[in-house]
Amino acid sequence: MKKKSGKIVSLLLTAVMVLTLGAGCGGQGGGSEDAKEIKMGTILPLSGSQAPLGKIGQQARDMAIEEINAAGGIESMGGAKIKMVYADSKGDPATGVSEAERLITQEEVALITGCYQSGVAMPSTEVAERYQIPYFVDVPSEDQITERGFKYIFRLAEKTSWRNRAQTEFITSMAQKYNTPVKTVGLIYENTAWGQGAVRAWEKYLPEAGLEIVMKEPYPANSSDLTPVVLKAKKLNPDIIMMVSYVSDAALLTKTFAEHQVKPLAFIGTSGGFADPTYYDLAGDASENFFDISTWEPDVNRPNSQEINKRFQEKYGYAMNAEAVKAYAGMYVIKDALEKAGSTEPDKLREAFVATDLQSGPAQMYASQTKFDETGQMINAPLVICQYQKVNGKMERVTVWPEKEARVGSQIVWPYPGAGN
Amino acid sequence: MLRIKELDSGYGDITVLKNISLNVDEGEIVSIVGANGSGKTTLLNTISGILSPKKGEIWVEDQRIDNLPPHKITELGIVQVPEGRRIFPLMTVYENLMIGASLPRAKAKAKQNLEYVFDLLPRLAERQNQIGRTMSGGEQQMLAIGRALMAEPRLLMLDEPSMGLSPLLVSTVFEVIAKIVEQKITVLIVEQNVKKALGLSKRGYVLENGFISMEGSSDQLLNNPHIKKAYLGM
Amino acid sequence: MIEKNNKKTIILWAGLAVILLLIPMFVTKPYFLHVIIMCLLWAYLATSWNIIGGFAGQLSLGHGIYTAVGAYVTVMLFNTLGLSPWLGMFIAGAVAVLISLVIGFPTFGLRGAYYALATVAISEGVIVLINSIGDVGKFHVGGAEGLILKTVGNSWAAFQFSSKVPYYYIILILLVLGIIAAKKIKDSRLGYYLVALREDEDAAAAIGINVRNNKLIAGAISAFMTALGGVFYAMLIRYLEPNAVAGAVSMSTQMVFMTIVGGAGTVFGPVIGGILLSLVSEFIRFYLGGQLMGLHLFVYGLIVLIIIIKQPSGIIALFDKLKERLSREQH
Amino acid sequence: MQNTLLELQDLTVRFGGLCAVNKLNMKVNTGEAVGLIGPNGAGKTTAFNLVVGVYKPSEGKVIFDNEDITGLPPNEICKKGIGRTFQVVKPFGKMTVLQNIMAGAFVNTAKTQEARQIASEVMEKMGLQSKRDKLAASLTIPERKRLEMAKALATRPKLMLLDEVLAGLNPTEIQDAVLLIKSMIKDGVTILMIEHVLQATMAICERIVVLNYGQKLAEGTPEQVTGNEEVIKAYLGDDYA
Amino acid sequence: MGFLSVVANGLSMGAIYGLIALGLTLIFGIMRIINFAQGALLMLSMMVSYWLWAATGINPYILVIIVGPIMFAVGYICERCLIKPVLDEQKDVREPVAVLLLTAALAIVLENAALMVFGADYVMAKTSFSTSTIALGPVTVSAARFYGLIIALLAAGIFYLFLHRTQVGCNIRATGQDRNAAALMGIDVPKTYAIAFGIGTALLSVAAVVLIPFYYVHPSVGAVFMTKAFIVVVLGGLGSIPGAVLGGVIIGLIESIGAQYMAATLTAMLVYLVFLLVLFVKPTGIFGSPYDW
Repeated sequence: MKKKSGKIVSLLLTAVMVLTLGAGCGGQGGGSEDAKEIKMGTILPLSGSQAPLGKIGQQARDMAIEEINAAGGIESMGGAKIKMVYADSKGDPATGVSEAERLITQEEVALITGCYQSGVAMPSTEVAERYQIPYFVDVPSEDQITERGFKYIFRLAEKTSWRNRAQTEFITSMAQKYNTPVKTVGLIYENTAWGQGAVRAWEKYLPEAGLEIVMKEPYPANSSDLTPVVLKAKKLNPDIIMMVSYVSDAALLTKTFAEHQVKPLAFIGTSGGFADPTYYDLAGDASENFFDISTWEPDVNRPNSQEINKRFQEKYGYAMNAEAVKAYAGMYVIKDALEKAGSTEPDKLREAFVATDLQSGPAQMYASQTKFDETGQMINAPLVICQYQKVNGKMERVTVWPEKEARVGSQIVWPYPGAGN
Repeated sequence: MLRIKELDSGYGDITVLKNISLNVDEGEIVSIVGANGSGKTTLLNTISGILSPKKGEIWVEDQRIDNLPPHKITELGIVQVPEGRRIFPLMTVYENLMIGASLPRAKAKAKQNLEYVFDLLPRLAERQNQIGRTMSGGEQQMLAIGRALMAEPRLLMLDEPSMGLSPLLVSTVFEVIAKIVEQKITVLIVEQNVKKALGLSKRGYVLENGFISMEGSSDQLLNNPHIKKAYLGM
Repeated sequence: MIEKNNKKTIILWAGLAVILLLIPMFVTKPYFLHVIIMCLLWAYLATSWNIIGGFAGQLSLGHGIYTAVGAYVTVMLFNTLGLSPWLGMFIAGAVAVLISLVIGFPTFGLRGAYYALATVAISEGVIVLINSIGDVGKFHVGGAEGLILKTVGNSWAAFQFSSKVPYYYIILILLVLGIIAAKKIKDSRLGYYLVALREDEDAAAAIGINVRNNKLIAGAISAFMTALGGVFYAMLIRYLEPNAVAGAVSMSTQMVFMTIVGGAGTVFGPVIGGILLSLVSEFIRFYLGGQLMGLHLFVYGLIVLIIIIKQPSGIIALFDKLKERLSREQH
Repeated sequence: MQNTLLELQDLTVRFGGLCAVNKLNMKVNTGEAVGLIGPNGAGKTTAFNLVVGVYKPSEGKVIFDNEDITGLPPNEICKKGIGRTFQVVKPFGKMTVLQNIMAGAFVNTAKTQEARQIASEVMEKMGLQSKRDKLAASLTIPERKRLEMAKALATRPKLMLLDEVLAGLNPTEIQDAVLLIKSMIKDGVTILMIEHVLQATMAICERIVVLNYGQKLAEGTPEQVTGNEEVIKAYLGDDYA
Repeated sequence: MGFLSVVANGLSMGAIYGLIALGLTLIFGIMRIINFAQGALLMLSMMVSYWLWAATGINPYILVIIVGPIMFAVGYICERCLIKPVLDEQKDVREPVAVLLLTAALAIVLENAALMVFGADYVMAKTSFSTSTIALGPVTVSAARFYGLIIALLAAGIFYLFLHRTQVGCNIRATGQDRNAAALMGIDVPKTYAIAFGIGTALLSVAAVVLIPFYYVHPSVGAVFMTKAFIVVVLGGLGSIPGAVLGGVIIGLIESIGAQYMAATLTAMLVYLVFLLVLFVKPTGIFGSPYDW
């Protein structure tokens, strides 16, 4: 019995060794320059608590790639097809770095995209910069990502602080329009990089607009109960409650606010969890009249938007979210750059990104114009405010602000019903 | 009733018992005497199935029991009162007794046995609801014996019932054991207190360093010069 | 006979040394070198944990604290004061020692499970703390946003290289030093004391061993070594994310897994465990990573599960058995 | 020159309501061998544990070598020069015999080489050379007992507390062990031993102290003690009368 | 009055923490194993409960009748096939660290298996009472949490009675107090271990049905409650049932009340601080006795 188990273990170990070596050899042979295929890499959290977000990003890319390939691939490169290699970061920076190294040196990808979390983007973009391989950052919004003087990093997403700036603008304009003076704001945020970044921006923009922050409440991202936070908000009673949350805590907060009947002038979310397709499933009717900021909405008044979202919904069974749209539109920006570069040569590709000025095609669903500044940051990344409203008895995210991109015929509910009672 | 043939046993890599053969007949009372660490407890634990033998056979009537798990052996009516009493410290006296009666065979007779035990050991009846560990050493020993009796033993094995008890209590314990023997329960008693044990039994074995060094009638053993010198200090 | 064996061992070791030194010549792909570097780093971290966890038998499940201390202190000193990491790492090590004593005093009286769970709680607390601190005086900590190492390009003084090769040799040296330290400790009075108190605290005290002090010393050495591992991690990854540097899943439990799978309390067990498990994990992520969500971690867990069930005292026990069989055959 | 090495003054310890050792007074002189006997549960091992600091006495003092060592932790007391063995032997199972003894020898030296030297000497004296590289967990009971003594001896104690080291040995082994203990005495180690094997105790000890219910019942030469009626009643049983 | 609501909420959450910790403390008390898979098994219970609820629409509290036995079987099989072999092999080891690591590895396997099978989405059972509150005089509590409080106390009570009044319960306790003596009394110790592990796991199903109406389910949800359950059992004393409940309530109250005066993240720190303080003063926890270790 003992002997047998020993053998099994040694067999197992041998197998692992052999296969690892095999992986090495296979890798060396596999880096052939097939003109018919352009290999790209994507780093996403495909396991761990952020896996759902990684999944939708993967699906959006897959859909775009299928379309591009079906439409003849990259014409300037003889109809070369895009092949995407997905790597799992587990949401862990060190793994992200390791995967970036692998994608670049082992898979020999022409370009990397990804990677949802800013925490993973920060170190993994550094790897790409070191190897001088273009890194197309579609979702992460941490300000610093494009503020480090890197040459090969291009970001499609807005900067975090831009969102908080837009939220402040929204509050001021509403206060004026509906003549509801706003004096105080409460901030509730999950205590990760994202929340802390948002708070820094709020602390800059809100006082500038004459608003006083009366509550600043961080909570652990994996909280089992947020009732204490809600009760505290009830006690301090700010005019506006602004939140940064992932989906689980967003839902938990929403429901708990409803339970304890907390009624400020407005609840404003900061995308992320509030924009997650499952948020409404979890929070139910309690989410009604909550505001959220976003870069894209299914009903947003932009070209191609509705059609693509419909295709996505048919394919995967649920609607896109802003992250999916960025991932999807990003693929078309990349396609555009590849067409112009006519090569996977990193420097040519980089030049193509620098020269990008895309004003047509499916990328329109995200922005009417895609153009990067000298830091690689997308200029004028679009931002909209939407509100959860019941339309024909069904809860929907209705884009309400700015007016030119708002859903046709929509109406803002301001202030929150019952506020001030 | 119990036959052991050429048994080797121990734990881990150590063989404590070497080539043990002995037998206990129905209704008999047999002592195994020996010093601390001579392997007495190992022997009882091997019979009870807590240790599995390295060699040899153990038979109860015509069933071979080495390699049966402990609870199967208890089911056959081979019940041990372990060394150091080992009652369940956080349970009441009553609960301790009822654990003894948890076997299907014993459960049916639990009520009857409980009466018998309380009759035999009235102290336990008085203290039914006391928590085990708050009782004195002597009471705990009584409880351990009572608990074993609840399991309907055919062969009762006692491991050092005198351990840690004052001389007076030792006598009381042995009186109780004598009463149990009257109930036609076969008893195998393992003791350091050679005098007391051999005084009660008819027959005995001497265990020394893992071997059975002597066997015979109790009187023979008590008068053996070697025993006198080594165990009785004479 | 003995001499012949000695010769054989020397040749074996020399051969191994040559192979290790030459690895960067053959492994030219940075990704593979990176994987090898991570393997050695894990082997080193497991070796460090083993001092307290294996030798002294104190199941610390919070050693991520020390990697974090090493990494953070060094990076903070470098970023703010420009202090070379080569000096900073000793300050970081000293801080880790201090913290290990602060944690050690209240916890080393705890036995078994209580100690293990206490270390879990402490490390969770420390993670929350790091996540919440933005700045300490003029030092930037970065809170949950993490701390970026200022990059200065290729510089020995700054412990930053554009090639992977220097990292390889540095971690190799660190690992060899770690193994030597472990071996020295094992053969010294401290080593004997630790194993003795692991086996039986009362008996250890009876032969004059100060149980608490020896545990504290072992804890301090382990913390110091672990902190150096943290420094290396910081220099290699160049970005510190609290949950990654200090976290239970990514740091603390990994060290324990590797040590136990390799063989706790031995000198080479943790090395074997560290290299093997990081290879296994890298390899299955390589093959299974982009596919079905969770598949590769599922397989990883399964492999660890099987090894523990089949070989609870560690893989190194297999080598011992092999050696025994060989020597038996020779006689 | 009757030099008092160890003195217990009114030593008392209570666990809960139970008084395990009650106002115990006794002396051990340098170079002497004293036996401590009494029925199981009389408090002998508890008394040992009070001396070496495992328990803190509720009252009373322990004086060793003219120094009050009451309440010191066990390791400090060991360093003062008191070695002890455990009734239930406690070898370090995953260490070899040599390593076990070395762990004891390290009290007096920090050098591995020296510790090995001391351990080898002790090992030879205790007749354990042949087991040198065996794991302690694989030893037989008598071997473990000897290892237990060797470990304590390696700390170079002035006073050795032996807790039933003869129990479980056969007569031949007892004889060997008695010789061993006697040679320890000759080497200048003072002995205080708990023992059940009376013959052997008498052969070794000049003086015997009898405990019962935590109190001293009698004290004297072996002959005096075995002749004491109270002792006979409490310990040996009326059968001996 | 706001403060009373805060206390009520703390009590409810605390009782639920205690409920999650019950199985942990049972398994430790009987087998001396810290079960690191407890969180993953809770996740599994929640998954099963959720899918049953989604499929049938039956009140989740009633579903415990089905989920309980399922989880019992899962626990029983885990013990028999995974833990027992290692426990047997490590019989002579004083602290079987390998078993602990085994449960940790099991947690990884379960979590990722769930990810593969159920996917990574967050789900929650939206019952009629999911967002309603109950007003008891001036105190408002979330209905789901309040029911949770009642069910948790009820479960702890029933569990206590089960251990003290039934034969199986007594056998389990006897095995925990002295497994050799228990074997000598005819108790099948390996089977009792498996049963204890099974019950420890089945208790999680009660926690699961209590949680799913107001807390989301996803493969990593175990981690949220795991560390808390650890703290609760150590605080209350490993192996003690009243300890688990009391420990849970203490943690719940600290979290709830603490958050009114400081940031929620700092409250988390406060919990760890109180935990260490208690251990420093009483190293075996509030109700832990030396007999339990």
